[in-house]
Amino acid sequence: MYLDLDQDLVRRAREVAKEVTDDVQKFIDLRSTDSVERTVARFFDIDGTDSEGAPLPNVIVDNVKKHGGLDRGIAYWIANACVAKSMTPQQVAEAVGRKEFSPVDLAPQNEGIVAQKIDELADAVIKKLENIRNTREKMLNELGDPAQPYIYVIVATGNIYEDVIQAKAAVSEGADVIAVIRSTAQSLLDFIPYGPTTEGYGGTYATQANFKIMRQALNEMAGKVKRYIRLTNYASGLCMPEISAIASMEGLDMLLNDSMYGILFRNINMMRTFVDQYTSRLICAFSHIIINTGEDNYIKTSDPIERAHTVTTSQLINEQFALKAGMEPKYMGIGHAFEIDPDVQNGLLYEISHALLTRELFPNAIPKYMPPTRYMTGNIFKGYAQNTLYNLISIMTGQSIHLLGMLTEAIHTPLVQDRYLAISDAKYVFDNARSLGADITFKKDGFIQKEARQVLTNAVKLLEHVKEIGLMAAIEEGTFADIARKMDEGKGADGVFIKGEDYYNPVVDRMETALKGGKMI
Amino acid sequence: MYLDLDQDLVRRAREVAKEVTDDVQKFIDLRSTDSVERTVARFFDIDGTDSEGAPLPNVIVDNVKKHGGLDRGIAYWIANACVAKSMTPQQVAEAVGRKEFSPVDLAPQNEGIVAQKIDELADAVIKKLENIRNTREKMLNELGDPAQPYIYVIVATGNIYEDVIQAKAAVSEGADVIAVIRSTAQSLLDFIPYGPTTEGYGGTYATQANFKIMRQALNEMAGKVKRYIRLTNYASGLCMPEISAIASMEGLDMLLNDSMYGILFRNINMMRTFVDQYTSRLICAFSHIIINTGEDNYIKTSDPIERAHTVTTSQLINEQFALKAGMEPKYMGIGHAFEIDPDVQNGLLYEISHALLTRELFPNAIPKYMPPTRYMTGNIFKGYAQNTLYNLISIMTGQSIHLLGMLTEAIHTPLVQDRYLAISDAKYVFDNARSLGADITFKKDGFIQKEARQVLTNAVKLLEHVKEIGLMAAIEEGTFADIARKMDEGKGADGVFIKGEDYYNPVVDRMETALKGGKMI
Amino acid sequence: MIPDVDLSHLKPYGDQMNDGVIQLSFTLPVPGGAKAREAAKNFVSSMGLSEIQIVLSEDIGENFTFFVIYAKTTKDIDYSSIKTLEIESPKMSIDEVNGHVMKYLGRQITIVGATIGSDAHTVGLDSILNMKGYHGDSGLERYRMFKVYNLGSQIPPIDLVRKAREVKADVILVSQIVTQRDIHIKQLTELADILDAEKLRDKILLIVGGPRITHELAIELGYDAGFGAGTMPSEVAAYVATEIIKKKL
Amino acid sequence: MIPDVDLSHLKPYGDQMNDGVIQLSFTLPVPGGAKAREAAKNFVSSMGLSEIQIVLSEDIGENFTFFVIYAKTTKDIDYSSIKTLEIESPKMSIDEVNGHVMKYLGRQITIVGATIGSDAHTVGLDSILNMKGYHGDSGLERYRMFKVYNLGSQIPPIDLVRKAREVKADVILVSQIVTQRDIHIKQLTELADILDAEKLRDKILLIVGGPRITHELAIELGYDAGFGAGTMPSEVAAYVATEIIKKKL
Ligand code: B12
Ligand code: B12
Ligand SMILES: Cc1ncc(COP(=O)(O)O)c(C=O)c1O
Ligand SMILES: Cc1ncc(COP(=O)(O)O)c(C=O)c1O
Repeated sequence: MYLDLDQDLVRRAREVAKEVTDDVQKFIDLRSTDSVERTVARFFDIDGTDSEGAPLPNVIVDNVKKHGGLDRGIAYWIANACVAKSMTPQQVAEAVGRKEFSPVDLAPQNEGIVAQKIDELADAVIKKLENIRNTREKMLNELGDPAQPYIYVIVATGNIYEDVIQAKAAVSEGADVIAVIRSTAQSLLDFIPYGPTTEGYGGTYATQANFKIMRQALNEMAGKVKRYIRLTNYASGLCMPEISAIASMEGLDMLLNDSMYGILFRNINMMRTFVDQYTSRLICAFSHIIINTGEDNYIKTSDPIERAHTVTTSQLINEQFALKAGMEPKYMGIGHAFEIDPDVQNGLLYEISHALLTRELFPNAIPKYMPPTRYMTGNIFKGYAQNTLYNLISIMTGQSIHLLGMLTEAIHTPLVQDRYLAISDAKYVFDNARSLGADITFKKDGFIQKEARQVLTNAVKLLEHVKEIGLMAAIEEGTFADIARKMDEGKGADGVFIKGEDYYNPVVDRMETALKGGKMI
Repeated sequence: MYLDLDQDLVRRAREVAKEVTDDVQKFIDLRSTDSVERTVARFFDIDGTDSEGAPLPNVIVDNVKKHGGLDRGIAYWIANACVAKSMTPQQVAEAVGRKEFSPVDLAPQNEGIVAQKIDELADAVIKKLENIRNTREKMLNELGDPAQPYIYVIVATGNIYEDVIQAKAAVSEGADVIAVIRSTAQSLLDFIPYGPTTEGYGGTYATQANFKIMRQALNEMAGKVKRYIRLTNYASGLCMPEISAIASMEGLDMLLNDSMYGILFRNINMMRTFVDQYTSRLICAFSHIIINTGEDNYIKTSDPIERAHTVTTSQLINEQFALKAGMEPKYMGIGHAFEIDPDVQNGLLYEISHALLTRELFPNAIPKYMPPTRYMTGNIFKGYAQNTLYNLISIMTGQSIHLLGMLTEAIHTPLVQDRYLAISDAKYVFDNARSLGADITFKKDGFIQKEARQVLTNAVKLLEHVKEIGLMAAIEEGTFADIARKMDEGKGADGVFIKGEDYYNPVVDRMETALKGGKMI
Repeated sequence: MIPDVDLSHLKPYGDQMNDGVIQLSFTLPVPGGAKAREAAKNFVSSMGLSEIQIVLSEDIGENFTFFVIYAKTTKDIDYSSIKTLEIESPKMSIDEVNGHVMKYLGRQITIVGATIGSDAHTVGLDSILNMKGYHGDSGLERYRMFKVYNLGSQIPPIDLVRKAREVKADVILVSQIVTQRDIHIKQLTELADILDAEKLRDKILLIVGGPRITHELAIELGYDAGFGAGTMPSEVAAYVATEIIKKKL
Repeated sequence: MIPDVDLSHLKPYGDQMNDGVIQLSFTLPVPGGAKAREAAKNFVSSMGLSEIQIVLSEDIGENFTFFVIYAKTTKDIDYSSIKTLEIESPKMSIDEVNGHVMKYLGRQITIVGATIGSDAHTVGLDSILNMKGYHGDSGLERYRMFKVYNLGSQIPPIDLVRKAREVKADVILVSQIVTQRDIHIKQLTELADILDAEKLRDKILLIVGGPRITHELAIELGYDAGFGAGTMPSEVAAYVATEIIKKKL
């Protein structure tokens, strides 16, 4: 490889990261959350809202919680109600929405029959998800997987129908991946909005209906352009597992999914996010949804050179949590970004070094490279030049998922023409420098190699420290992104609970078995 | 170095190029031209125009020619007239302009006195040129030489005063070199226009007054920005040596000066250009004016990859002619250009290879790198990206003189804002990738190394062929730029003559002695 | 000024004085071709531009056509008579500001800052408030005579006002970065209305900032001042000090 | 067309239908600052644009300020009623052209081409005339029924006309690449005038081409047709064949 990293150090980095996450995993395994339970409800095809517009998955889970039954897991209550009332889960939820009864008040039905009901419902989910996954992969094989780096663009009009128009244009211009950015801070909503939406700020609400609309539009385009087109949305947040659930049911290909983003950048309670991300990633692992981790966020506010090792540290932690969810490396879209101040002398050498470090540290992953944003300005021409160098470094260092920079990054969410210019530039640069990476090498112990080693060394130091005190304590102490979050503070803390000994989550259970033959790893 | 070229092949290339030019030099040494003689007149301070506006240097040379005395060289006739009429050369020329007499009709004066007059006039020139050269170099040392690659921009409004405004803005933005582009096809005028001019097409007329005006403006700016600013104009053409003369007297730093440009691209007679370029380059060598050769022109019309070796061939020939004029390599601005179609896959690797070849073939020269032009389009954003990659290759491959590309190359001569955007981009890229070249190497026998060897090999083949048949025959055959020019055709043929045995050019003579202790080399 | 510039008939400068050249780019929601070019041309001339050169007309798919155009304006404007409404506040050092406030007010100035509504951007506000400041220019927390409460981002206007009342704030500093669909207008108006409703408006110096904010916009929205892209903390400090002192005298 | 586009009130599309967003850039010959920004704003609103966002206002030295601006148009145009004057000539293969000319004219068409005046650019004209052609589309010399004289560049109009008379040209193809200071207008007008003076104008099909040439401009200058950037030789061939046949019938 280019950096010739000290392989013992690399091994050490992984070991420590594993130990750091092992403890947290023990903590996770004892707990569930409202969102995890709503995920089960959604998998049991509970959808729609009550008369006040509250989503039925929230309605039924909140009801069971209010009546003190949630520690057993929602699956049992739904199944018991289905048997008792000989209703479908949807009918049960609607009835609860109409305040006709609480599942908890219903008489417990014959154990065997209820258990059978649970299995029946859960097996159906698994079958369904497998079918969706297989259809996607069949389509991918038929149409063919575009060459890497994938050209990844964002649509963010706030209106799903407008998004579709722009997404189609982007695909016909050469986009391989379309991400529909979520409306500002949807991650802070403790429910998933319902139905198609046309009003959002800075983005479009993530709803199952919106997923379906965009997926269909992209499939049409894929047929036209004879190229498989991937669809991306955002999971991290208070509904992390639920978003994964609807994504898996609507055939999405990627999800922004970070084990710590919600905690650090959205002040979501850490217990909540840790527990949620596990189920969320199980679903992604099972449905072969590529996760995109959010390391770019670290260097959006702190210095991209001095703090480069925090990116590496987070990448290693994300990798371990993904492994614990039984995810194969090829679905790990390990994040990093081109955020160095363009006024830094030799900034480009730092970028090359950092980009290669990610690439070589995760040879089997599918790294996601993010464009310059914080140092973009109103000078759209300079911005275009910054993006051109970013594109060059991406092809040169062999990145896999390439989120395009927009020349108007500092101004507004992309105009159609901004996206066109970004796509045509990426195509130009990728093609013009296609084999550059294969033809160059770097001076032994030169600037680029030294910098990469330095970053890795600092990352290991940081990990050692985190291991010392434990990940959660480290977060409380403000180790990451200079942001301190307390154990019991933050949004959604009240949505975490300890599983009762009769707790059962049939979907998670089946996924764990399928992915790793049982929970413990 | 990066390419590890076969040094025997490099030596061979130079040998053949030398042999090719040796024959031509013999041809040159026997001849002079109207322009060469006008050069002497100008050095003797003959300036201004007659009542019809014809420049006095043309007036007196044409007169002597008409009266059949030119084969003796203009110097003698001027000196003889000065003595006879006890006039200054200027007074003589004015008198001739008023048709009062022809120098040829005046009685020959005492040989010794005339000889003395000639020496006096010629020594004065040499003194003067040395002073101007020293002042320039003093200023350069005091203000400091900017880092390479020099940021070189063009002004081309057609109006010298407008040019000054824009040149000043460019300097304050960071330009190191200002080139005033000549009015369209001035190279085809057999005289140099007189005085300050405000009307030109595609550029501004090269006149001594215009040189003076711009030089003064740039010196002011140089003081302000505490950076020596170089001034460039264009020599190649029918007045090649004269332009060098006025440039040397006005303290210019660089001249576009190619041994074959006029022949191939302006259909100027080949004998005329070969003879002219010799005197022109003697003057540049003596006044330490950096020449810029025009190899970019070859690939403006023919394929930059297939015909890359014609660039190399021309570079080697230009080098030899420059050496014959006693020029030190550090004044040889060997030209090449970034002209590959952006749609060519791996085009950037070809560009790197070609750029390095020039750099490594002429390690002691001061290569001039030219930007993308022919594949620039109305898409100014894409153009900006092409220029960004061009800037990157330039800093990465260690070029010396860097002519900035304009995002509007396909549209109009640069607007102030186009130039600003070009300069700020070059500064950004140069600084951001400052040490990139020092940190990378290329795979042994990889794409880039192979391509460079191929080009050099083809160049040597071509040179061998040229040597076979002789350079002039080769040009007649259309060997260069697919353009065939006949020996006796083309503009300005009638301005070439064989020196009489009493021919004497005191200025050329002194320069040859100063530069190489006599003519033969 | 450039010698021959005519300030009372100012025009853009392309490559010579008064040529009036400008560059435009935009997209029309129609397929590429002669008709689209004609449409673009009509549109540009409807803006009073002439000598229109369509240098790029690119069908970018799905019935969109992207244009790059150069044209010359027929209009000119009177520069000499332009009056700008600008925030005028003297350049002052930290000590000067502190001294000033001490001398004329004799107490600390209380400042509450927040990014309101759904806007989660804090870097801008922090670079004005935090010690660290912006590009080497220290933030307001560094000023002895300022008492700063930085509430962070995503603060509902109502909470911001509550806090302001609670600490008897003299100044409210609001940051708004997200402007898409004019959400900042909505949120800033909401804040101003609450302050009016609670009869706090005239007791408080109300300031907004953000990259898309102009002083003009701020005034329109009933704010005292607006600070835009590249604002330095010291500018804000000097303005706050002088204004509060004016207010209290 | 895009579903909800209103063709009789067409506006630029930024990130939603009819938002009318456009991008501009230009330079004002005044030093940077608030007054320059205000001037830029006034200038842009004088073009009937609103919601003006000055996203870059950069003093580029020597009393020049460069602006990048986004704004929204208030104007819309009627696309549905647009008529374009376009060169209409059928798509024809080389054989079709030759066949056609043979059938209806029964002789070769004589074409003289040149870049006139001081203009030294030949690549454009050559790519129309030379065998090799342009982007794989063969040039007119490849057509059996065309007799082509390519005089090259820097040809004085008078010489071009002499040659045309000498070879009894049916068609004159002129290339003009350099347009600075409208030199092409001067040179093209001169050529047209000479042809009039020599009573040749109506005997000859007069065509001009170049990257900055439009059919409209050509008509204005009294030419029969103008071909712009990216012209393909086959378009010219088809046009020439059909027009000459029309003329001679
Ligand atoms: C960093 C960043 C983020 C970070 C924010 C981290 C954080 N803790 O702040 C993260 C990743 C979280 C983020 C998220 C989003 N962002 Co954001 N983000 C940016 C980015 C890249 C840089 C902003 C920045 O830090 N600038 C540096 C600071 C110093 O500059 P500044 O903010 O202009 O502040 C200066 C002045 O404006 C002024 N100022 C600012 N505030 C105040 C207040 C006062 C009182 C005063 C006096 C002065 C003042 O002083 C400062 C110093 O001079 C910009 C793009 C860009 N390059 O500007 C996008 C950008 C602002 N983000 C944008 C969007 C849309 C979002 C999202 C909504 C996208 C989405 N749908 O997910 C999300 C959600 C956030 C939310 N809920 O609001 C858009 C806004 C578009 C618009 N005009 O509406 C931008 C422009 C990117 C884009 N083109 O789409 N973002
Ligand atoms: C190559 C080139 C040169 C070469 C020309 C070599 C040659 N033998 O042609 C050289 C180096 C000699 C040159 C010199 C100059 N050039 Co020059 N040159 C260019 C360049 C880079 C490419 C032109 C080209 O070959 N295009 C490729 C051809 C295929 O495209 P095209 O010409 O548009 O032709 C197509 C269509 O227009 C059409 N077409 C063209 N002609 C005709 C004719 C007919 C009858 C028809 C039907 C169609 C048709 O069909 C063609 C195929 O589609 C352009 C910049 C650019 N990227 O466009 C500058 C450019 C044209 N040059 C320019 C200038 C100013 C000059 C100089 C005057 C500069 C100077 N002061 O020295 C000199 C002098 C030349 C002179 N006396 O005229 C300017 C013109 C600016 C303007 N609009 O006025 C340009 C735009 C560069 C710039 N931005 O400054 N140039
Ligand atoms: C990992 C990850 N998840 C989610 C998001 C965005 O979600 P939201 O804006 O709703 O918090 C981001 C945005 O940067 C992200 O990086
Ligand atoms: C070496 C050289 N001399 C001179 C010129 C231009 O001079 P002119 O346009 O007057 O022929 C050029 C332009 O490309 C050149 O390369």
